[in-house]
Formats: sequence, C-alpha cells, structure tokens
Amino acid sequence: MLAGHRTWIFEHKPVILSTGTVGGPFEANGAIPDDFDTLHADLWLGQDSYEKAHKVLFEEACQKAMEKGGIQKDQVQFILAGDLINQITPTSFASRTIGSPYFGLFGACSTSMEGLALGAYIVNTKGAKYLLTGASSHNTAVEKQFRYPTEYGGQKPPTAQWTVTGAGAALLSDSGDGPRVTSATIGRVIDMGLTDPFNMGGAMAPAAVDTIEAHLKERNVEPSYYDLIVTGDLGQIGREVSMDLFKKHGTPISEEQYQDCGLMIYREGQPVLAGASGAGCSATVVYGHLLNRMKKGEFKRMLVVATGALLSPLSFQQNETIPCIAHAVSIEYGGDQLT
Amino acid sequence: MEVIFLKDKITTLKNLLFIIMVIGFVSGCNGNQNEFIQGNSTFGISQVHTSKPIDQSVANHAKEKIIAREDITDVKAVNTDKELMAAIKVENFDRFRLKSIEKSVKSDLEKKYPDYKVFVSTDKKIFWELEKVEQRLKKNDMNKKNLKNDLNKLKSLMKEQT
Amino acid sequence: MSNNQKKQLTPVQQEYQKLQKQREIKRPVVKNCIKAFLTGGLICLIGQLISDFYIYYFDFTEQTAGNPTVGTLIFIAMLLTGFGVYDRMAQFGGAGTAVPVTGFGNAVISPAIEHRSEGFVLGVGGNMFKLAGSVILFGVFSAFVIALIKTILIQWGGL
Amino acid sequence: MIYFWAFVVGGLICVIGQIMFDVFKLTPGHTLSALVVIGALLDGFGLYEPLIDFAGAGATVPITSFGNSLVHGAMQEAEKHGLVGVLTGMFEVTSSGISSSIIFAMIGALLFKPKG
Repeated sequence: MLAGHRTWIFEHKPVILSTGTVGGPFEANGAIPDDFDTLHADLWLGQDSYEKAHKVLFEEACQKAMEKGGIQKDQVQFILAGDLINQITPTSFASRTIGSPYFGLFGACSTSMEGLALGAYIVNTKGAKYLLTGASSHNTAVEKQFRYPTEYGGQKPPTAQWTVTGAGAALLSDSGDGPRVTSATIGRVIDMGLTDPFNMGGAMAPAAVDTIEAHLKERNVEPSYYDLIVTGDLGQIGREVSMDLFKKHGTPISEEQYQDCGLMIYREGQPVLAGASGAGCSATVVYGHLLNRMKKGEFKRMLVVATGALLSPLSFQQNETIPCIAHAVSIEYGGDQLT
Repeated sequence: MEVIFLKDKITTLKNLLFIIMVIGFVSGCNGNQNEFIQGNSTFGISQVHTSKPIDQSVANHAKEKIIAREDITDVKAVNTDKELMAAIKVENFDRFRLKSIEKSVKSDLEKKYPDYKVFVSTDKKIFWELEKVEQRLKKNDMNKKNLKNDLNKLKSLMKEQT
Repeated sequence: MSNNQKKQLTPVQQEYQKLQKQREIKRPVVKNCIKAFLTGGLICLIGQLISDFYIYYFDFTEQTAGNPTVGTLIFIAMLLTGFGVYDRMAQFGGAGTAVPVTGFGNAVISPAIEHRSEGFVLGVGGNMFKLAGSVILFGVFSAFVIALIKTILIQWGGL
Repeated sequence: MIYFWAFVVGGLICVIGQIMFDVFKLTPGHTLSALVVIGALLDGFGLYEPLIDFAGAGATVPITSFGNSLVHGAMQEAEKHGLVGVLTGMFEVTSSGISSSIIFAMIGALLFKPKG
C-alpha cells in the first residue's frame, strides 16, 4: 500500500526467515566477528582473482541463508541483489550458481535496502513465497576498480572510508517467525555538488536525511517510534553532518538512537579512517549484528537507511559531482506494530 | 590467527619505520662529523715525496696551491711527466658552483704548468682512486707503466657521461 | 575551475557545502609534511648510500652511478610493493614515498601485480602505465618543448 | 655532509609534493606530473644540475630529476645532431628508470600476488 509519495506500507509484513553473512579477514579482526556466519582468513577465498572471491562471498551468504531457513534452492523464486563492480558481475555469476530467477540491482552501497524493499513488496503482494535478497562488496576488488591498485602507495585522507569485504543475504517469506519488514521508503537521487571521492559520507548525508524525513512524514510516525535509526555507511563525517541537518530541520532524533553501520563493524585502532563503506557494509551489519540483537530483544523497531554514492571512476574523472541515494526499510520484531 | 594480529603488525611496522628513521638521522649526523674532522685535518695535505717512478713535486705544489683556495677542503693530485691529474673536494655550500670551480682550478693549473696536460675532477670516484694511487706511490710499489695505466683508466671514467 | 563550479551551485547546495565543510575532518597538513619530509629524506639518504656504494666498489663515477642507484631503488620498491609493505609506508609517508623514484616504481609495479588476473598481455601489459603513464607523457613532452626552445635559442640566438 | 643535504633537499622536495596533495587537493597523478614538469623547467634554466652537485641523491632520487634528465638527454643529442637530436636523445639519460621499472614490474607480476 502506498503511503504518501514514496512509502510502501506492507500490510502482510514479510518475514526475514533467515540471513547469511560472510566476511573477510579484516572483518574477523573487527568489532562484531561473532555476528558473521562465516569468516575467511584469506582475502582471496582460494580463488585466483578478487572478482571471483567476490562472487564466492555472495554465493556463500545465499547458501547460508537458505541452509539456516531450511529452504532448498529450487524453492527460492527470486534473487534480488547487487554489488559495486562493473555490470555487477560477481552477483550475476553467483546467481548463475544458485540458478533462481534473478533481478540484478544497482544502488551502490544502498543496494541492500533497495533489494529488501523490492523483495518485501513482491512478497507482500504474493508475488513470491521465498525470495533471496542481499548485497556484497569486496575491499580490494572495489579498490581496484574505483581507486588505485591495492598495492599502490596513495595516501588516503582522514575522510576516506574502508570498503567492507563481506556479503549479507536475507531469505524473505510471507509466513514464518522472525523479524518483519513493515514499510519502506524509496529515496530520490540527491546531489549537493560535492566532488571529493574520498569523502563519501559528506556527500551521502543529505540523501539519508531526505529519505528519513520523508519516511517519518509519510508513515506519520515520530522518530521516537523507532528504537534505532541506522544508516548504511555515512561514517563519522556523514553521521555528524546529518545530525546537524536534523537539528536544523527540527527533526527530533537523538544521538543514541541514530547509529551508523559503518561505525559498528570495525573496532578502534583499525586503519579505517572515517569508517566503513561498501554495499556489504549495511548488508552484513543489518543481517548479522542488528538482527541478532533484535532477536535477543535488545530493541524492537529499527529503520535501516542504506546510503549509496552513485559515482563511477569515469564520472569523477570527468569532473562530475557525486549524486547520492538512500533507501529506508523498517524492520520490527515483537511488540505492537502499526498496521 | 594471522588476521587477528594484523593491527599489531601495522603498529610494529610503524615503530620499525620510526626506528629506521632515527637511525638514519643519527648515522647521517655521524657521517657529517667524520667528514668535518677530515676536512679540518687536511690542512696538512697529503704530500708524496718520492722520485720513483716519477717525481711528484709538481703534484705537491699544485696541491698546495689548490688547497689555498677557500672553497676547497681537500685535494689529491698525481703527475706523470706529461700529465697532471687533480681531484678536489669542495666546501658544501660552494658545491652549487661546482662546475665553475672545477673550470677555474683547471685554468689556474694550466697557466702554472703549461708543460703538463691538466685534468681536474670534482668526482668522488676520481678522488678516492687518486688517493689510492698516492698511497701506492708512497709505498713505492708502483712503476711508470702502472701509473700511466691507472691514470688512463681514470681519464676514461671522467670522459664517461651518464 | 572551482570558482566556476561554485557559481553553478544552487543556494541550497552552497549552504550544505558550508555546513559539510565544518564537519569535514581536516587533513593534518603540517603533520603530513613532517612525515613526508622524514620519509622522503630517508629514501634519498638511502639512495645516496647506494650511490656511494656503487662509486666505491665499482667503476662508477658520481655521474654514472645514477643508473644503478635508480635500478636498485626500484628493485627495493618492487620487493616492498610485492610484500604489501609499500602501501602501508605510503599511508604514513604520503608524498615522501610517492615523489622519490621508488614511488614511480611502485606506480608501475602495483598495477602490474594487480592486473595479472587479466592475463599478461591485456592485464599486466595494458595496465602497467595506467598511473605512471601521465608522468612519462608530461615529462617527455615538457622536456621536448624546453629542449626545443633552448636548442633554437642556442643555434639562432647565439645564446 | 652530502648525506645530510641529500636528506634535507630530498625531504623538502617531498614536502612540496605533500603540499600539492593536501593543500591543493591534487591527485598523485597530477602532483607527480607537475613535479616532473618543474624538474624539466629547472633544468631548462640550468638550475637543476647545481642542485644535484649540492645534494646528490637528494636531487637525483625525487621524480623531478626525471624531467631534468629528459631535458639533459635531449640537449646532449641536440648539441651533436641539431634539432633532430631533441627527438632522439630524450631517453638517452633516463632510460634506466623506465626500463628497470618495466623489468621489475614484470618480475613482480610473475612473483607476487597483491596482498590487499
């Protein structure tokens, strides 16, 4: 059901039956290693290229989700997923292995929630019984494409963020027990004219603010309705700037309630500069860490706002600014829910 | 396990880098001191008093004359009956004028010893090699042919451009 | 250029950029410069040591020792790049590791290693100069122009 | 003494590069290209050789010396062969930097895998 201009309220509340999260060595050393289903000590995952390792990451996340949900792969109707590599080949190749009908998505680092919103919509309208959605990124594969070769000695400024090596997948279903997807707000492409590719957080913050405020207005709830409003990968700078914007707009969001996946995944002392980023960042943190906490009862309602910077190395070199997007999905578990 | 120590590895790396730097600094300064002492002590420049195989008095006089210049800290020189070869060390800040100093020394020597073909170099390699030749002359284990060969070798080194 | 871009921005964008600027973590310029000075100086010092080594033990003069020195430094850069150390050093040293010739070596070697997965012809060969190519281009072209002007001045101007 | 000045001059050239990185927000590609052009210009005015005499490796190791030696090679050939020499002599002096980079890059590609 459409509420306002761009918010879907899912009256059947699709269930996240199970999830699968896979991480790399850097994540194993991070703050939340226990929330990953599988962690790899080898960045190559035994493959002979980073792109192939990237593919395996997502394959494993999907398989883990199906295994935990007790679903065979021929029961999965659709896969909705994406990544950051050119023509999203890692995800497409992984879907070749799984063999289900497949929608390839690209929303940069917002892909995880883009997939969850679309997936929930499909399940909500009985378009599917079981459906896989997810996103993944691989640090060095992304570095190689967007920045410099990994071994190149380029100094990163303190505004730069560290791309997560990881994949998160969720198995959605119309029935069962688990956290439920209750609504979603689709973001607009917002461009504030920033051009520094080493400061994504600053560029993406306005998109996150726009989507969150639209969501609250169209769903007609106060920010306090959510125990947690969590952004995808704004990092330190993006989080602070968006807090400033909320204050300026008079949206009552508190510091404790407003968190960022990019600041959760790594521990202090890891050389991640302003925080984590990448399509796998929000996917692994939400499908692993946050849903686990939710199931433990630490909180009941959260709004996940995955943010993405829609640039390419080419557009940057042609002096284009960085357009950004953010998609919000609310996940609720236990307690009373709005209809 | 390797993974977990990644961070610690990076910090050790940083420390290592720092230590290397400190060592670099210290050894750099030590180098200076040594050279400084050398520079002072060479007021009594090395003289080679020998008449075998060739009398070195021309080279000795040339050395005295060269070292009298303020911008030159050390000099080595050797002569045969037709040639005079000198290598000079130049005061650090005067090294910006290295080429012109070399030229003026050469023309001075040419004026003073018109009978000799004069070679002047500021190159470290030539300096070190001439030093070796001087040592051997002092010890008297050099004949005319040896000396000529050595100087020819140095001449070809000097001619070599990059 | 940046002025031109600023003009095209809408008031909302300008206002946001001002706000964003306040929150942006500033690059520690002075600290970075000191680090660059130390790292770059150290690499040059090592270069001098290598050069003196070649002069002392082999038949190289100050002039001719340049070539083997550069070769040795690039060899060291290859090892450090291959063992994944050079990029860590660079995060500390910044321009101190990029400006010396080892940085040039690193810029050639790192894409060569990186793109090996695309094969030796298209991967290694095709990408080797994707970073260092511009250095060679502008070096060669500016040298060409300068040498041309100088030669013309000498030949016809009697400089 | 040469070691001290090699350290200082080399370090200072790197500081110039760092300022281009941090203050003017140039990419490494832009910075290094600019430094090479600066080196070529300095040699055009005959200023780079004295710096090498003074600082040794402090002036020959930074990338600026690449521009310097390109001009040098071109000028050497130009003296012998006139204008054509400008074209043909360019790599006479610098070839070692480029050739050793290429050779070691190939060896590196054969020996190593990127560590990430």
